[in-house]
Amino acid sequence: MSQLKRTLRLGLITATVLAVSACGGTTRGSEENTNPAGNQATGQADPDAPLTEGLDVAFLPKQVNNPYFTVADGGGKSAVEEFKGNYKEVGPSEAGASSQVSYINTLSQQQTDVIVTSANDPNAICGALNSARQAGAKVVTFDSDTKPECRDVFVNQVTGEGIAENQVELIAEQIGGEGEIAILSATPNATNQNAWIELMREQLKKPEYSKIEIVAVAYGNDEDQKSFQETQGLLRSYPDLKGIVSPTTVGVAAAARYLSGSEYKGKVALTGLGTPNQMREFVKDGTVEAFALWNPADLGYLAAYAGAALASGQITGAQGEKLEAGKLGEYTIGEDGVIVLGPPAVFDQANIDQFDF
Amino acid sequence: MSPLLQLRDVSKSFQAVRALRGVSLSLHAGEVHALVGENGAGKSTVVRIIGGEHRPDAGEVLLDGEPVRFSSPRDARQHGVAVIHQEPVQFPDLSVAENIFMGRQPLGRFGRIDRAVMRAEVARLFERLGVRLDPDRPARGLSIADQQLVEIAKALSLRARVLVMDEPTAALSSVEVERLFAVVRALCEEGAAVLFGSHRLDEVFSLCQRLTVMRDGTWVSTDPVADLSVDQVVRRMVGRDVSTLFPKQDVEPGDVVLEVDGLTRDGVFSDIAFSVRAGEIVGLAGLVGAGRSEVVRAVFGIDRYDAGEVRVAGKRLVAGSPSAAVAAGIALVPEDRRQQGLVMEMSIERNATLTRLKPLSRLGLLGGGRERRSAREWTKRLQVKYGRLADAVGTLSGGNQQKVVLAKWLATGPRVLIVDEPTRGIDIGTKAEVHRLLSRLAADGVAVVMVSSELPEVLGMADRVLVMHEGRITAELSRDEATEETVMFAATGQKEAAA
Amino acid sequence: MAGDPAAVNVPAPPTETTHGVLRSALVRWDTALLVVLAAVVVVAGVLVEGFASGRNFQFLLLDVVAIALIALPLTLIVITGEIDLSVASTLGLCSAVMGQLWVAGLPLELVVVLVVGLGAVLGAVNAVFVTKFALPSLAVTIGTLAAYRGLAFVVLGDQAVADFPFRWTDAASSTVADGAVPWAAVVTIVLAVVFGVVLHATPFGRSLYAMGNNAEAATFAGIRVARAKFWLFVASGAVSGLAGVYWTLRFASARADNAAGLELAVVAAVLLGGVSIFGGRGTLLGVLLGVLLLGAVRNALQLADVAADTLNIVTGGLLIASVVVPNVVAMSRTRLRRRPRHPA
Amino acid sequence: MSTRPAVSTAPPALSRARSVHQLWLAREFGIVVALGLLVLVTTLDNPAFLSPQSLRDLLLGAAILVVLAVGQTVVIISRNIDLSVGAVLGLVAFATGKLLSSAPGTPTVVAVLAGIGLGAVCGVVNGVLVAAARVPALVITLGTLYAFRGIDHSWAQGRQINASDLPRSFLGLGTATVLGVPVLAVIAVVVMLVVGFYLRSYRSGRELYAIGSEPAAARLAGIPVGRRVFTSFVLCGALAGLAGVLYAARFGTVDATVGTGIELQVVAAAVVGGVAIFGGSGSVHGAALGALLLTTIGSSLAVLRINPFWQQAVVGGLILAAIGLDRLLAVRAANRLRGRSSHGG
Repeated sequence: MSQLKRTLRLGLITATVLAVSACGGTTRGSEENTNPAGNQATGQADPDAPLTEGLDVAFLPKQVNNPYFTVADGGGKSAVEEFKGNYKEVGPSEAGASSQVSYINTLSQQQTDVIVTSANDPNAICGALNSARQAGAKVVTFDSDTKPECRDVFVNQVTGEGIAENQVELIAEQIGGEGEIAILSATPNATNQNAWIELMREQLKKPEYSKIEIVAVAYGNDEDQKSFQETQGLLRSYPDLKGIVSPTTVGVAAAARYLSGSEYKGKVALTGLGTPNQMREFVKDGTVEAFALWNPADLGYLAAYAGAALASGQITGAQGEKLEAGKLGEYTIGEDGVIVLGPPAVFDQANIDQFDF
Repeated sequence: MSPLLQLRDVSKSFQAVRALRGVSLSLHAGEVHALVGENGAGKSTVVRIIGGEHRPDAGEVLLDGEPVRFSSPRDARQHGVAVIHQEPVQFPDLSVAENIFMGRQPLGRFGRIDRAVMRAEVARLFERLGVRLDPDRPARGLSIADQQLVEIAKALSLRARVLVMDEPTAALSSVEVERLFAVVRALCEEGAAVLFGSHRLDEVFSLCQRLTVMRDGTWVSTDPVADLSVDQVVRRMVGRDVSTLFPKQDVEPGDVVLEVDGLTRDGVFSDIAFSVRAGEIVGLAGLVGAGRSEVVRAVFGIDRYDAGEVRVAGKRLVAGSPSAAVAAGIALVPEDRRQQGLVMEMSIERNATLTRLKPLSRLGLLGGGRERRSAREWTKRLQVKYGRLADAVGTLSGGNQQKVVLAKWLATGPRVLIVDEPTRGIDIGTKAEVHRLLSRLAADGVAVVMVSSELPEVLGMADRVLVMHEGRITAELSRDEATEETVMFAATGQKEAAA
Repeated sequence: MAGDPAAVNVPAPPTETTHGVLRSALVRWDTALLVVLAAVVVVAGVLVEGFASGRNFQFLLLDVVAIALIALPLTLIVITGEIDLSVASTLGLCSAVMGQLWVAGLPLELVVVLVVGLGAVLGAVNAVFVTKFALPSLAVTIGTLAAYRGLAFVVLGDQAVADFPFRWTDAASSTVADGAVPWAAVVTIVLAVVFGVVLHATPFGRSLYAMGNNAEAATFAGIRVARAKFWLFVASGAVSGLAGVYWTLRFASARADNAAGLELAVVAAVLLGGVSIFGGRGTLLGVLLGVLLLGAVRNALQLADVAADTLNIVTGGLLIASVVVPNVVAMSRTRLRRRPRHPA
Repeated sequence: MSTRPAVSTAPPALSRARSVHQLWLAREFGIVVALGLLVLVTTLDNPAFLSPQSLRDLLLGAAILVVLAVGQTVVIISRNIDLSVGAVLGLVAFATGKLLSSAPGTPTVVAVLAGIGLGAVCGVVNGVLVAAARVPALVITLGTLYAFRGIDHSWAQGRQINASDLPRSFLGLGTATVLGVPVLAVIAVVVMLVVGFYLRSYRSGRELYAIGSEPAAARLAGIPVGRRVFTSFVLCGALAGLAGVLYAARFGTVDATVGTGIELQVVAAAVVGGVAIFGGSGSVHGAALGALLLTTIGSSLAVLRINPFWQQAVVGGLILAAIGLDRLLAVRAANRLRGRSSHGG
């Protein structure tokens, strides 16, 4: 059969299929896209129930071998030991949106009681989480949330407002209350990053910050080299840039490293969210005055307790319930089953050496 | 005087084929020793053993009376033995100069290559050979003749004491041949020994002192050239009278089946025109590199052509499409059996049916043993000797491999059969079978085009002989006109239109 | 002498022998894989808690479906001696476009058709470079590997489109009669049968082996090498597009970085399945077994709480072993056979 | 007949050669032009792009990729490929960090040598498998890509080494400059020159080209193919090791994911730089230019504030363009050379 005929026929078939499918097809919004099975807090909470011993608690970070999560999960480990559970950490070696799914499946296969996870993608792991919950597991998300209907509780490191306030305050005093600033973020769709950036813009509307202007938002994709290049780009594109805010540990470290080696050192202020270990050097050499971060270990710690409480029936994840979290004390569950760790800690010359994470 | 290099009843076999049986040969310093024999007589194997590419299964090689066992071509070269191959393999990306000196480039300080010296060396060599090639051009795109010259230059650069030339002049113009001979003679005066393998008896007689004839992998005779006549030599080569060897019976040619008109491929061949009638065998003679294979490749659609056209039974053939050629009833038994004729790793059955997969399938599906039956039938018709149909075709002897190639094409029932070097490297017995087969096919009304470097074969088989030289047809000779001389004349372009 | 049938049994020179041994080894390769796979399943079933359950079986299949799908056309491509490294990027680009089209409000049925079509087009681009311009497929598809993934990000940035109807996303992981066999796996098996028949029982498939072993000889036999390869690359693209649809729906999220790096897993599976990277050898069954073996091993080790790092080492090791072992065996046998022929 | 010598005159041959040379000139010249245009456009948009600081950044950015590309070139020239360079870089980077953080006293030189050594060991693994087991490099290095990365991960166990753990002297390597030129860039250039010189002027170097150009002929010429290929992999590994050390020195923060997926960029750099993917031709400075071009694209996109997502797409396009161009030049050359010979015709 000749090429032409072949192609013609092919086209014909396609055309028909298109025609058929085009009419009366499923279009956006024409159907409910949430999982009916994805249910909210169920059953009755018994605040006085003791924490069950021997719970299997599994931590599933965005990516194993990521220092931040290693610390966070470490906190979780100590918590699990406190309430005599069995801790383990599993996870993919690269942070792909879907790479967590097979691990969740595995965990529910293993009849794990509590899954504490930080979602690479708010949707990708929803299905798996729900089937895990149907199989009896309690799901706690921390650091980055999934859709609310896919987990029991979300332990938020800090409220967006908290971060925004803190970051704007820091940069404002470092640049003396006026001038152009830029933001070096992680990836353009990192849920929390975008939320924070929005809230920072809100903050800057306040009269005392009227002279400060965000001229650009750059994305370093949480990669050293990319963040490096983006920082260069910012400084070059905006000659009279006064300061950079990088609310992500990788970004702020890369930016600091670039500044400390460049002519801009000391001239351009830098703050953001970073770990003391990464930033210590730059705080000491004066590249960075002060930066902030919650304590990841505490975050993991709290998440572990939340999970245990769920599994023991102390809480169900409903708003208003109280949660006793070991050394951290008592927390109250907010709407959508969100628990907030608390305001970030600020690190500077004075206190940085007291921290090691 | 004791021979410089000596073979003592050397034997060598490759799987099914016993290439050499008890061959002895001696080269003396200062002599040019001719080694003649038909293709497949074992010349190349002798050359390869001397050159260190093969090691003999039995017998020994002596250099200066000392037994030696060359581990590799490099080893042989280090012993002062150099070989010039008929179809050299070179490094297309590297310069001519580097091709000559690869692995032994002249070194300057700190062991780094001294390009100036290297270039000068090459220039001197080319001067001596009277070649005008830019040492710095890449080898890619060199004509066979130029590649030969580069190989010769390489051999010279080795200052070899024993120089082995396998058909070195096959692609050279007579001027170049003369120049080469001058060099060879000079070398001999310097005390080198040269083994000269060639089909061109006229050259052999003008250049060599002694001549060894081989046949079917055995030694036949060695005599001073002075005591020999061409006829004697030819008779020894073929082992019987030429006339009886090639039984082409005359058939009354039918209508024209294949017409080739003004076929041109720039820089390869130009303005090729001929036609073949049903029942006719047309020989396409000429030297290696004259463009014969290129012409038939273009006719069959392997290569594109820049001008002209090909007609089968009056219908114009789509250019550059083998499948179209097959559909039109053309079959090509290619020159290089191992590379082009067969898929060595595949079974005999698969190879034999490769050209007829569609007809053998039902509802688009193969199976039901139809392939096996067809393969068995055709291998039987051609008397292919094999163990199991499932054996890799590579395990067969050259002759049987060639039969498989023929089988897969005859199975398609072609109207035009083009055979390129149909009997290269196969034993006398099979050779005769092939020739009988070809003439029977002609008798059945198939139009046959036969490209062959073996003059006796062409002269014996062909009703008409077309002779090519450097991409042009320089003569068309009827059966009676065609003789060794007339063909060679036209083939070496010594007189345009020798006919 | 040459015609003497007995002569056929004389050992062949190295090259042929190697091939011979390799082939005979490969005839057994599928069987070997089957045995190993069975062994893995049994051992894991006994030692690893939770492995031998319908649900886990379902998870396992769901995990390998995408790889299996893409491996089908890739097998044919590798058998012809070419390679397509752009498959995962094609998947990603298709997923991204699928997201955008859905957002644009097109009916999902139409979107699916368009996306698969897009995949075919992307494959055709590879095909044109490889067959028309006669460029090495390795270089070409490394190029499109980067290009397609880049375009995927251009199309969708780092956004994720996630609001696909539940009915569809659920279907992607739903099982036949709510048993252990996902529908996706059924589709894959059907396609596998189609590709298997094409490869092993049609003139087209037969010609693929020929051109893989010796393209020149295939051309001289009147086989349209370029055309065959062209359609294979198109098929590869289309199937990758289909895999993109599956991936997007299964994870309910269209993203540019979907399946990044999956090409390595697929190539690994194909080679483990006994397909020669040089072309001319391999069976579709072998490849499917290879896919399952890799999947089963990973799944079992995961259940046994083996860290992801070790999984990678195992994958790499399996891949290397799958090519080194047959070679070494072949070479040693060759040596054994040749020794007597050198009374030196 | 007597006309023949007249036909075979020097001019055609020579001019032919010249044109062939020009083709090669053109090939690398092409990259330079592209590079120039890119810089020009970017600078027009934002003059700061040519500021010393920014140039320094460019060189810094390219240095590591250049080192890797040079190593890759050596392997590709001999008709092989090494996909494991990224993993090797990661492994070595972490190892270096580990070494220096646990023994801060270690002199930088030692650290560098250790890194190169470890890289070479990885190269040996590849080399042995490819040369001895006669398995295609693509497959082997794909496997070792997984394996080395896995080893790296299971060793790092999520630990990260931070700038503060590393001795200043070592970090200095990453930022120090001589006469305003970053040391890293200097190292890269030196590596390029040395390897380039080796490939051009030493027998074993030329033999690598020979092997890639026509393996059969190489064996006939008695070249120890196996040994040469082996060496090329060791060299490539060693350079990947060096790159790993430089990475650690430049970024200070090192974890197990360092250099993931960089192999693609490296191969891209080589191919864009005119190294034929199937061996035989190409030069290290071509590859280096390719690397510089790729990095420059990266940072000028950042400066032009073009959606950075375009970068990868552009790189892919470049690869296709490059191999397409090479093909075109080759065909042209072939047509020009076809059939012509020293004796006319």
